[in-house]
Amino acid sequence: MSSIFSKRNMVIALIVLAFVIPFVLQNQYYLHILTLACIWSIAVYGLNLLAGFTGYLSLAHAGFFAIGAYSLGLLTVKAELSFWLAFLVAPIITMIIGTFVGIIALRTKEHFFAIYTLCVGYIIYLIIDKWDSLTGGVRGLIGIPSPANIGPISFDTPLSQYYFVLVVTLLCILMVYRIVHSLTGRTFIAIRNSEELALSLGISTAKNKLLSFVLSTFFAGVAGALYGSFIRFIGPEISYTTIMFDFLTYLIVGGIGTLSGPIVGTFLIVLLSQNLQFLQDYRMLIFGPLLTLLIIFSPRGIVGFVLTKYHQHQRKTSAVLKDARAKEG
Amino acid sequence: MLKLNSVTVNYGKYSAVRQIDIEVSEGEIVVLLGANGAGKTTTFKTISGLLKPTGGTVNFEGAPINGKSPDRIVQAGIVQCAEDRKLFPQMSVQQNLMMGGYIHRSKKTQLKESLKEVYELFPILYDKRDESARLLSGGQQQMLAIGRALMAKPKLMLLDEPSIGLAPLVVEQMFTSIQHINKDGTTILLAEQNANAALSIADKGYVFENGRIVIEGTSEELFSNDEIRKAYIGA
Amino acid sequence: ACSNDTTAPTSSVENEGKETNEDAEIVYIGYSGPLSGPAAYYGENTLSGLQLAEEEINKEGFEVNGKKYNIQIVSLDDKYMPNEAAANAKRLVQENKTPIIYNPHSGGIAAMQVFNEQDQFIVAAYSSEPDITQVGNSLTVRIPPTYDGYIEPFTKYAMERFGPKIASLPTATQYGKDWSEALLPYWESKGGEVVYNTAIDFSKETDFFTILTNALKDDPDVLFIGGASEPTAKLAIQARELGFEGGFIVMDQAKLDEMKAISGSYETLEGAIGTMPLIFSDYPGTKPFIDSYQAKFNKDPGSEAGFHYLSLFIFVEAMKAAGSVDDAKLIHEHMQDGIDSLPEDKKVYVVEEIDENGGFNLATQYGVIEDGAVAPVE
Amino acid sequence: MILQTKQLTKQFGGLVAVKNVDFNIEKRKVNAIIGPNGAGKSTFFNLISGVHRPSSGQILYKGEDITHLPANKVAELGLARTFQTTNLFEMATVFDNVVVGHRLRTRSNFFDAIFRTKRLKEEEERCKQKALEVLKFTELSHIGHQLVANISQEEKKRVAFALALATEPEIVFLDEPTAGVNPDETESLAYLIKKMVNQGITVCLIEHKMRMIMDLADRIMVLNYGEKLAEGTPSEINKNEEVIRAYLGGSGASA
Amino acid sequence: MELLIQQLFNGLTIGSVYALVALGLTLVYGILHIPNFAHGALYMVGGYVTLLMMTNFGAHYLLAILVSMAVVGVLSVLMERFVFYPLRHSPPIQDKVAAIGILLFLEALAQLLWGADYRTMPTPYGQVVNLFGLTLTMQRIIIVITAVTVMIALYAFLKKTFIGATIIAMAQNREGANLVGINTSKVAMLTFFIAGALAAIGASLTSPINLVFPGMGHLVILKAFVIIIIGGMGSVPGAILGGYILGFTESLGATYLSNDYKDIIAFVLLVLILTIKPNGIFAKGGV
Ligand SMILES: Nc1ncnc2c1ncn2[C@@H]1O[C@H](COP(=O)(O)OP(=O)(O)OP(=O)(O)O)[C@@H](O)[C@H]1O
Ligand SMILES: Nc1ncnc2c1ncn2[C@@H]1O[C@H](COP(=O)(O)OP(=O)(O)OP(=O)(O)O)[C@@H](O)[C@H]1O
Ligand SMILES: CC(C)C[C@H](N)C(=O)O
Ligand SMILES: [Mg+2]
Ligand SMILES: [Mg+2]
Repeated sequence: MSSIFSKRNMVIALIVLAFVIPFVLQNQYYLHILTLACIWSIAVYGLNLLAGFTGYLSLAHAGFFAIGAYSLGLLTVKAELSFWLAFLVAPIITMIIGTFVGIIALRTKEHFFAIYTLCVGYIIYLIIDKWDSLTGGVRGLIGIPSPANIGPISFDTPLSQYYFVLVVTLLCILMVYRIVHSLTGRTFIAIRNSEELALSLGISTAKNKLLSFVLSTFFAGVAGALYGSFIRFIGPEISYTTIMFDFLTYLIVGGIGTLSGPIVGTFLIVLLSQNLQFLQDYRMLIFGPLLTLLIIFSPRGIVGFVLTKYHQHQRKTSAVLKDARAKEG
Repeated sequence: MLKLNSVTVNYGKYSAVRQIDIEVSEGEIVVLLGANGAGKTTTFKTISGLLKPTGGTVNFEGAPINGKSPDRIVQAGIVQCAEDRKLFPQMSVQQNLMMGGYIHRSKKTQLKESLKEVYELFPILYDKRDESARLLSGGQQQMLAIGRALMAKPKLMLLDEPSIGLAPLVVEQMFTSIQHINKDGTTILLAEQNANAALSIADKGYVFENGRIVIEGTSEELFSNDEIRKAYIGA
Repeated sequence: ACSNDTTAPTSSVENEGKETNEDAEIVYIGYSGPLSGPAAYYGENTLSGLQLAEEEINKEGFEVNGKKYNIQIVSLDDKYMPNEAAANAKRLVQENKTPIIYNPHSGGIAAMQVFNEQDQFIVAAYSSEPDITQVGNSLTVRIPPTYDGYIEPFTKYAMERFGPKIASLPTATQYGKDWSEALLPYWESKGGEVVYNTAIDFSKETDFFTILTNALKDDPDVLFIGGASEPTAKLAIQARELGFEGGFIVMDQAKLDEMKAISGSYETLEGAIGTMPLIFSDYPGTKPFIDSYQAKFNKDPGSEAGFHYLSLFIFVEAMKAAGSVDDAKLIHEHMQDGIDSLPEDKKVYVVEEIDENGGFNLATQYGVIEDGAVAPVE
Repeated sequence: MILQTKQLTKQFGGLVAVKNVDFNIEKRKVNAIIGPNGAGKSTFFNLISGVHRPSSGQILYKGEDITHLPANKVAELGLARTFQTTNLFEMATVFDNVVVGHRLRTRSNFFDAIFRTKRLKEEEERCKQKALEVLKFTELSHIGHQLVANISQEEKKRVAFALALATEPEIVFLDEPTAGVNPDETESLAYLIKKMVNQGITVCLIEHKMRMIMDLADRIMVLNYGEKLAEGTPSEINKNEEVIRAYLGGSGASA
Repeated sequence: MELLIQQLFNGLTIGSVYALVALGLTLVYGILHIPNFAHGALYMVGGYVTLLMMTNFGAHYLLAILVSMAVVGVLSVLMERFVFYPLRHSPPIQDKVAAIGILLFLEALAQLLWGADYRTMPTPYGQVVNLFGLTLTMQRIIIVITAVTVMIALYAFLKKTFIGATIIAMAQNREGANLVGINTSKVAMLTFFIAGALAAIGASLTSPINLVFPGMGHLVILKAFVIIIIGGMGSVPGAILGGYILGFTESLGATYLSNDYKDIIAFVLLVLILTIKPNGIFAKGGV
């Protein structure tokens, strides 16, 4: 009983905190960072759905993130579509491209899948970089509008943007939560566990893997579209491997295959690396080893570590309870 | 020669082997009997250093060897021929055998000599010397595993279910070979399900059940033990 | 450190121990640029000019409205990434109230321009990207000149001395592409011929032989090259190895003196035309700048350092004229005054005026390599 | 007779792992397959359950040709299986492991998941009910909440049974269900298998434990080098000279 | 025709560099299953050590390379001991992120110690050689010859010597190797040492034709990773073949298709190879 109480209320408390924090901080810069972290975390949730729950590590996600961002950018800047329509279409375009990539890429497994998608990500980067006439090439795409007003609500202050991104992030987390906790999610987990077993249980692994892949590109696309509308300037580097490694780092540090891992990892690393800025040249000298140590001492990520402790604790308490009961009896 | 003193081995919380005592004297053939999962392989892995005992000591020639790394134990003279053979699948038969002589790698002539001996013992291996290990049949792989162990010129050889999955005829040959090896001066500790054959060549035996030793004695004693006849020999 | 948010990030130039101006107030000037990663050297060069200027300014301090001020540069690393630059700018404004933020790459500048008017800071843009000043941002100052000025004299010189065939191998940045888009049509309009045209990505190319072999297959008379000095020099060297005997048009990011440091001698670069290296320039303030730069950093300054140095003095003068150290708008309005009242000995370059879009207009000099030495072009 | 193989053959490169095997599985009986290691037993299972495509031959289920169906379709028809090496999700609870077993009998997709539709809720409930039911049947109800990583070997085997049963199968194929399990526990697993047959399920199993097989099986097929060596009742097999020589050994070996 | 031959040679040069870097990576990946993303940083350190030996200590180029091989080899071993050994039971993704941490650290360290600026490495073999209308430089010829020699030597070492065979044995069956008396920890260290030394050779040979700077590892590492997967992880011939395939695709693609799109051509080719052969050209375990 107490555990339900605490878990539920923790989540509510965190959400409330997320809503009031701008008033506590009163700091535009932190607001900016928090908004960015929310955006990254959506992409990491996408990655987690595929890598963490379905067991396929895609290294093309920075590419899909960029496709989302560029779709929004091109639709608003070049096609002059209304923002909200573009915001809707961008993830759909990402998913369509994701479907094609997924169909072929999912022929491979394990390392080969990882490298295959790494190549795909790199190809996406090269296309964005080289296809000047469409994407603006290295110059990037400038002048992406922020979200258009909805009636009286406008999104041109950092605060309103933060709330917009926060709401989308929460919706995405809710979506992931529901997927993971539904029969679909159980199916993904079964595939990660053992494709052979899943198949023998009558699960169409091909269909479900593709579904998972496409869904994960959807989240990458949403994150990309948000990013475009928030930074309002995008360049090819957002599809580069650096961003991909960032995603991967957020995911692994937070805890792959856990529900809160992406958000924990993203916020931790983003805030950490921002707070190490004062170290100047020494920043990476500290951050690099810190990252490595974190992995060595907690290979399952922060959330994995906490969960293990939690389970140990539970086991102990239940053992104690059992003992107590045995004594009574 | 080898002495296990109240050895316990855990996998996580689960005790696969509990406080067993085993003694092997020089020149003997000693057999471990027991059902699947009784703890024989675990015991072997512990002796050869692949597992660390949770409790107790393993002494070899008077010195403790528990906690030493597997390669040190091989150097001390104990070589294991594992249940799942652990061959190098893409290497040829001859390469596998040469790797078996790894600890004597500086003595080229001795290696050649040993190689010849192994080929004499198992002529089939000579015919297949350039074949990849993974293409051998189960029986041949088992011979190769034993041959590889012999290349190290061990003082004590651990054989974990050498007859597993082999045709009866091959099993017979196998046991004859084991006797040969033993006569040439190698002490042997053997785990077997095929109690009948094993006891017929062994000096003494231990019977495992659920990780404990429940019966020990000379081959004759075990052979005449009714329970054992019923459980393992099926007479 | 995380909880201690009120302490400003310290600049990499230590301010402690300088006994002057203890009662002076501090004006924070922001800098965001690549201080790690492949572009770190570029970032460090730009920052070094600011640091030198900071040091010199703080010897005396400066007075605005009767109050004494010191400068403090707050530098943050953005790894050449637009979003990091934007985050840094937010941070600088929020924590240090910086009225001016420097950024040396077009992506970061564009990202800052999204909100700099709202957040009221001047983007001190070190980029020759034309868009930077054409978007109509009212708080942008573009420091380096646009390259248009080079097109004509470079073409004239190279075509006359070597011939009409040019192979174009600019760096694969927007700046490089724009440069060649401006140069090549002009080259053709003067009767020249473009025999090869591709961009080289210095951050991805291990060896230039492949590209050069193709570029040289139609025997060009002139190679158009440019980008960071050092890889550009490598490109020139390898062109010579492959038997190229013509001249080079070197775009302004690369500096002839820095290229020579790689090639070992000017002979290899014979016939190259490019901007006059700062060390050979003879504006009123160039010499003192070079001396103090060499004293501090133990190497020759490049133009990045020179421009950053110069611009900071102009900003200080503009602040004085505006009578404000924190009103970005006011400072921006008084940039022309700042330019006008710049002391002679700080004129590393001569900035004539600031145009209505915020771009510095300045006279530039070119140099050519003739007979193994740098010579100015008339 | 519920399932029938005709001249079933599987080749891996040069190796013929299963060779022209004709086998009939009798409804509501325990059909056992024995044979030396590498004889092709697991491969035979893999062929029937659609994991491998046969090189030639036919598989008929209730008269219908299922030779080329993929594994998931085979499972939907009511053929369930367990694996030789237990294959479970170690970091999830027993209950969560078993719930997914009923997935193939549900239709809800990810839209249902996101909008938590009535169908999803109903089906989830059904899966959970099914899980509870099979856990009860396999006598695992008391450990439903434990992580699979923390349960014993024998319990894992039972979870594998439960998982197979959750698919509502007509036949279950059990690949060495008692490997690595001690004699006592082997007996209780054997009892469970009997219980399954009593429920009307057809069982086909691979085992090396002769005493258990002789006790449990209605019919036995012996494979050797991929070929059917013999087929018959336990007592027939026990007496078959060829089988004794190739597999059972015993008196032959010690003589 | 002349153009084709010249470009083939250019492809050979660049392919040699790729192959050298990929070799070290494939050893570590194939045998210990560690995707060592910090390999690019080792490459970079290799370039600096050789350079500093030459400029600061006046060492001859060849001596400098030997020192560099030793230093980077040891650095690589330290990495194994302090990072990958403790992580030996974790899945490879964890190794990957840990390696990224090391990469960030080493790059920052190099920048701190040696500055962010581009440096040139002098070479005693700068001569230009014209052969049959081809333009070669001594350095390039040396790159190709050394690469081929090192590859043959490595192959012979693995196949013909006992120590080399232990590496293969460990790749094929780790416990089996343990059981014949091989100290697997030592073999792991040896493997890392060789990988480090190979990175140092690659960097020392390439630097005279490019530049030495903290970010130089990025130039080759991504491609090297792709190469070892295409070639089949752990396969020495695969890494070599993959390196040359990429080298030739780049040089010929740049010549006959488009320089701007040559990277796309190369990567699309790699994707195609994986689409057709999902397990790489040389399937697993070859060495
Ligand atoms: N790695 C492991 N983790 C957990 N439990 C294990 C592990 N290896 C073996 N066990 C368990 O330890 C017990 C003893 O196993 P062991 O392999 O020693 O038996 P054995 O007597 O050799 O059996 P067999 O005749 O089947 O070879 C078994 O219950 C087995 O399930
Ligand atoms: N996917 C595969 N590729 C190649 N050969 C295979 C494959 N699967 C099995 N084999 C080979 O087919 C033969 C039969 O294997 P199978 O697993 O069916 O044996 P089994 O009778 O189940 O043995 P055990 O009692 O040891 O489980 C063996 O020689 C095995 O090596
Ligand atoms: C030469 C520089 C002024 C160009 C700068 N690197 C840019 O990104 O625009
Ligand atoms: Mg065993
Ligand atoms: Mg089997």
